[in-house]
Amino acid sequence: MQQLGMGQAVNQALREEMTRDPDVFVAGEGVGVSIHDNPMFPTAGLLEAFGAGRIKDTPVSEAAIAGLAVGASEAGLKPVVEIMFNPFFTLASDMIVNHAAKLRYLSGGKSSFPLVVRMKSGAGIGAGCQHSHNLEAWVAHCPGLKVVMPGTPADAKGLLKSAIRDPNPVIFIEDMLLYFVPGPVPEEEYLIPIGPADIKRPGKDVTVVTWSKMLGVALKAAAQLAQEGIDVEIVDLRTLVPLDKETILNSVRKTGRLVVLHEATRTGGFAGEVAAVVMEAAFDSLKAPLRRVTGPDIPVPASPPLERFYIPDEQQLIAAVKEIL
Amino acid sequence: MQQLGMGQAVNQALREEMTRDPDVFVAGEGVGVSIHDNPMFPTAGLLEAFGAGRIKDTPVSEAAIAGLAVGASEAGLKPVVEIMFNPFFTLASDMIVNHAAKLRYLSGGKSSFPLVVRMKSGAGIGAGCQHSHNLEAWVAHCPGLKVVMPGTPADAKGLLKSAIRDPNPVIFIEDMLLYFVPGPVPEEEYLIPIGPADIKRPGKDVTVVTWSKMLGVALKAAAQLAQEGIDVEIVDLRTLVPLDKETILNSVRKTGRLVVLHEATRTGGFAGEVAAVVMEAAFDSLKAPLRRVTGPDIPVPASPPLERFYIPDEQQLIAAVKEIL
Amino acid sequence: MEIPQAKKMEMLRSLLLARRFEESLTELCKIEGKIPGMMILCTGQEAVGAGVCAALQPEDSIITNHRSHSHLLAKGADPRTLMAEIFCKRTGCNKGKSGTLHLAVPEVNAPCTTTVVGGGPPIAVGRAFAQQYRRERSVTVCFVGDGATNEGSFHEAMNLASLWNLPVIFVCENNLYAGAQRHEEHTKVKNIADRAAGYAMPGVVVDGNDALAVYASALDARTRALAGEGPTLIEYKTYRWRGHGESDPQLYQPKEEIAVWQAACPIPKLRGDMLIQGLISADELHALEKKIDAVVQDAIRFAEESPYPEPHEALEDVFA
Amino acid sequence: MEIPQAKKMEMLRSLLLARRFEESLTELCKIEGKIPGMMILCTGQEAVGAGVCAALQPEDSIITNHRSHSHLLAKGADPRTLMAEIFCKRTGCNKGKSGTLHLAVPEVNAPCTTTVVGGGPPIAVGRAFAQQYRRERSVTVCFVGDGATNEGSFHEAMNLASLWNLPVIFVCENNLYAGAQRHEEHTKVKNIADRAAGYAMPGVVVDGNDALAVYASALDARTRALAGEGPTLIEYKTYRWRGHGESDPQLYQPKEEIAVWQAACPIPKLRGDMLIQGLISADELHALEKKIDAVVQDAIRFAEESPYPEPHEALEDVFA
Ligand SMILES: Cc1ncc(C[n+]2csc(CCOP(=O)(O)OP(=O)(O)O)c2C)c(N)n1
Ligand SMILES: Cc1ncc(C[n+]2csc(CCOP(=O)(O)OP(=O)(O)O)c2C)c(N)n1
Ligand SMILES: [Mg+2]
Ligand SMILES: [Mg+2]
Repeated sequence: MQQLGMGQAVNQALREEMTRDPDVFVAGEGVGVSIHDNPMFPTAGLLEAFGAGRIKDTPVSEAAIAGLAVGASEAGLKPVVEIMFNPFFTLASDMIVNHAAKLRYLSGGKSSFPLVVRMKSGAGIGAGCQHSHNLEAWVAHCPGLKVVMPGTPADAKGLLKSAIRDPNPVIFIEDMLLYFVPGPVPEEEYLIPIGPADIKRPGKDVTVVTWSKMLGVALKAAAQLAQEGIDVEIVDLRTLVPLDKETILNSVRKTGRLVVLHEATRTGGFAGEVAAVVMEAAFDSLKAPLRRVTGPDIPVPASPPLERFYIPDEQQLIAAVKEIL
Repeated sequence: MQQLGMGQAVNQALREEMTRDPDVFVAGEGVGVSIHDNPMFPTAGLLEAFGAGRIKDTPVSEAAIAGLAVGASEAGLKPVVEIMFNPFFTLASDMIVNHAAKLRYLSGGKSSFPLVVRMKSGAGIGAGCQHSHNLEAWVAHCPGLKVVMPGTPADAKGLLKSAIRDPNPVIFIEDMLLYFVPGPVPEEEYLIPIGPADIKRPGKDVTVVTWSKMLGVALKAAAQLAQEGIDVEIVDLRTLVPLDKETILNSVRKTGRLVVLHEATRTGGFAGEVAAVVMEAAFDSLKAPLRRVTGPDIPVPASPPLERFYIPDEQQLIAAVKEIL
Repeated sequence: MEIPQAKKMEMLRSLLLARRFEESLTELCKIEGKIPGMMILCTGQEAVGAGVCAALQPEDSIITNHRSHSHLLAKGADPRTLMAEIFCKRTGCNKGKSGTLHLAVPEVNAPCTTTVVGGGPPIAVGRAFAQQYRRERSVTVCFVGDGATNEGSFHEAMNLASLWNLPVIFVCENNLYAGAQRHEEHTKVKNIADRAAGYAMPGVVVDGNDALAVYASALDARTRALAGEGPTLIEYKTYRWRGHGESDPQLYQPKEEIAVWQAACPIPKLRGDMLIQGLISADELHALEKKIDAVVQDAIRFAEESPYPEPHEALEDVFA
Repeated sequence: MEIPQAKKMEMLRSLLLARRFEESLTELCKIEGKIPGMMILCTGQEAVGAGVCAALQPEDSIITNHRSHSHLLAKGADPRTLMAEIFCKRTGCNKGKSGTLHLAVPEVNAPCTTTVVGGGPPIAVGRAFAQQYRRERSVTVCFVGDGATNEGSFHEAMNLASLWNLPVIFVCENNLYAGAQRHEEHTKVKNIADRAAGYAMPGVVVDGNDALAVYASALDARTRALAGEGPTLIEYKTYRWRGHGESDPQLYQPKEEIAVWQAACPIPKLRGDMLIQGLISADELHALEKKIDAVVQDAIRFAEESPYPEPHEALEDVFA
């Protein structure tokens, strides 16, 4: 099977969907002519392949980029727009939250907004908190938006293709460090439905719910724990909205123990939602307290030792798992 | 004791702090000359009292309003700016989240941003989802921001005065329906510290954690439940960040049962944070599953029966309490 | 420009319908509990919607704002379902989800209305982009107020529309107030049309109470857009007779100022011209007024007799 | 305008320091692991920071952006702690929390730097408001790029500053590119200064590679601001010699274009003038260059020898 980074997988998904459907177009800052010359990046080569009519470089205007998607999608096109870094979502947030997410409802179901907003996210790029700030919890709290946050290249490809075909606004969040982590991606065409979580490692002792880059941390920790005879089940959410409660609950009903792992800051992070869902519906199965392994409640600092301190790692996860065993 | 609505209480706090400290100023859309002629509104009469130099009507420019606060506060003034309706926070969010909240950290603690952003929030005004969208979970997820959301006029007054004196950015969220619910407010000067929750009703059977307008719903439900011999303890958070975990945990350790009640939509709402905190630190005390009583995962609809359906009410809370008894 | 008689009739009809429709609303919303929520009217400004929409074809789109009634009616929205929506009834064009503020009428290519000030322009740019992408011969009109031009989104949209030569017409309905702030209290530049130069876009100032002038200027802009020459900003000078909303006591609007502008009412202006030129007779006018009155009464009856939505219907229409 | 000799010396010093400082960074960041994160330089554009800051007094403030080094150095920031911060060391002016992108140097009234494009203008407006509120005799300069003028925040800030007559100078450093997009690919209007008219604000275009012209125009704007006449937008035409950041291979920047602009380097221009006019001798110049070299070397040594922060220090400085 081909080995691709997540950026390359995204790139393939974009190429396939653009080839399939002439109404798909891509817009954003530097999605065509770019300051990067790196084939690992998601929009590499698209301009050459599809031309300036469908690969639209925009000014530095996040509200206009998002508005472009809102207006064009309602008119029947399938925009895939990019927000360069997650913190700049703020600048697009009115268009996405008050418009893309709500206008269908406000129309009584008459108008539709089948758009995709790709956002690059994650700490570890050394650029500090105005470039790194994981805000998936924001979009997950906005009815009308679907939220996808893949952890592997294969998932990214299949989910992005589904997102582009979805009749609703989908927020698709890519961790930038994953662009450089190769993984197997099927050669033949496939879709992964938006919604179902994926058990990336079955286990019986503890459930670890996670998503995006933290999947890798979970897998490493699980491998180490396995050597000590501790059998971790890893539930990779992949999609935060709609949330696959059944998979989470079945896992916790089996293991009785829950750790939620995410890179975003702790307070108000999406781990809270997972905790609440479990505490509501699988309370009787729980054998131990919850543990959350998350970024601390600080902005992401720039200096390498500080940034490393910020990002949750295997050792923290291992410690958390052991605490509740 | 004087009986005031929350808008009047806010108004008193603003007057007292502006009188005390010449560096306090107020800015926002219609905070001076207004389309309202209603003494129950928070900024009524301020222009007449303090003049156009300190009560600054602004253009319809939320980013500029928030930026004004960021820049002026770092220079030593004490801005109290208003975002007219919570959904418009999106438009100010870059300034507040990426700047007010982070610039101090980015400066290594050298620069400070002692500002207050007042936001009017809440469903029940019949204006639909572009005016009503409770987003306290967003700001609670941003390290560097304090988040205050009072449920009574007296709390609002004391907390706003503290917020204005706080050396950090404080987001102060007022439910508009509370402007018209009078409550006792002490005549003499007082401050309420940012942080501590308040047990608005002691009880032994179930802990209800809530804030803002939902406090009233909780109190009504508790009164009804009391008649059936069910003794509810109501923890009014008042402040979401910093969160008073001790008060929540002590209450749950006593009652063993938790219901979280908020008006915001369910998925990703701040109830998740409360659930996680409890599940982490008071697991052994829990006797029953969690219940969340929240707005459903829909935008706030305009039509009265639909909007009433949206807003959580006493009956839902009573049912939830009974479910876990 | 020679304006066809049929167009003039269309405009007169639009003016009268919007006025009657909104005058009824002024009365209806005095009745406690009759109409929920806010009530924001454009009484006195109807020539902008009437003139602009008369210059459009059905395939052209409009994106409007909180002060939308006259735009939507002029674009051909059904008064009954519009009124029912304003009443928040289940038969409303948006099933009661929107109410008066975000009326969406995709049937007449008014696919969404936003009450976030400044929300319209980026969306209009998106719709115009779709028109360009598909080589459609149609344009998108975006209605904004004077206040809205101080939102950042307006600026971003103007820049992008101009850069990409999109077929948009930015219509700024300058009614002299944004909420309680007079033009000069929120914007230093005298003519908002002057902002167009910053985007290398033509900006024109037009009497917004003269339906014929409105029509002609909008038609020009449409022609430019279809010729691939890009967007135009048109500032229509007009005036908000009533408060920002019906609950606004208008303390900050000088009585004399209102009187001056009421004297410049767009209706007698067009009606007078048409009578003088013999395009309509007094009898025909009377018949038209009666017909419009009947349409509005019928719409009100329809709205009043319609049921509210059932509470659980709130759960529908979030996702497709 | 007669520019004092001391000012010219100050500018020459600023130019040389910024150039030397950044040329060192170009080299240093080729060494794997030496400097973490992005590296964004203003090589070739130094006359803007040098000229503008020479026109300022210590009590004046600047708000700058991702391309800040020359602005901060010209405003008087200590090269040692600046360099240490760029190295992400604990002795850096921001304890390693910022790194190169958000350098805050409140000691020289550069209280915060934002790398959110367009983030500066609203903050500058706030700082200028404080200056006006307290009747201080000082101004705030806001440095933005050409690309930043397409952010909505720029527009909102321009409008508010003009409306309130705030003592701000909006300095647009038009280096012909925003990321990989050339001016005409992101903005249709040729001169960004033309946008000023939309706010009833003066807008001027100045050669950004001529430090003396920069100085004179900034001084004019400062005088206006202090006289209560409000803000000015100055567009300095200049050029980005290097890529957006050091990792950018500049494939989209024509080699000839770079060469043309390198020929217009601001340093020989000012240096030549001063030599010809006898304001500095060849020996003095040499001594100055040596001194600056020593300053930069010392800064690098300081940065290299400084420790990184301890991991747990990440938890500090969130709240006051
Ligand atoms: C983003 C945003 N800010 C504030 C408001 C509140 N608001 C509604 S209408 C309005 C005034 C708008 O003025 P203008 O654009 O001139 O339109 P007009 O009401 O005069 O038609 C304001 C401030 C809003 N709806 N959206
Ligand atoms: C809001 C936002 N969008 C995008 C970016 C990514 N970005 C950083 S610099 C830049 C280009 C800015 O161009 P310009 O304003 O001309 O400044 P220059 O880099 O040329 O100095 C972009 C797009 C950002 N930092 N912030
Ligand atoms: Mg107006
Ligand atoms: Mg530039």
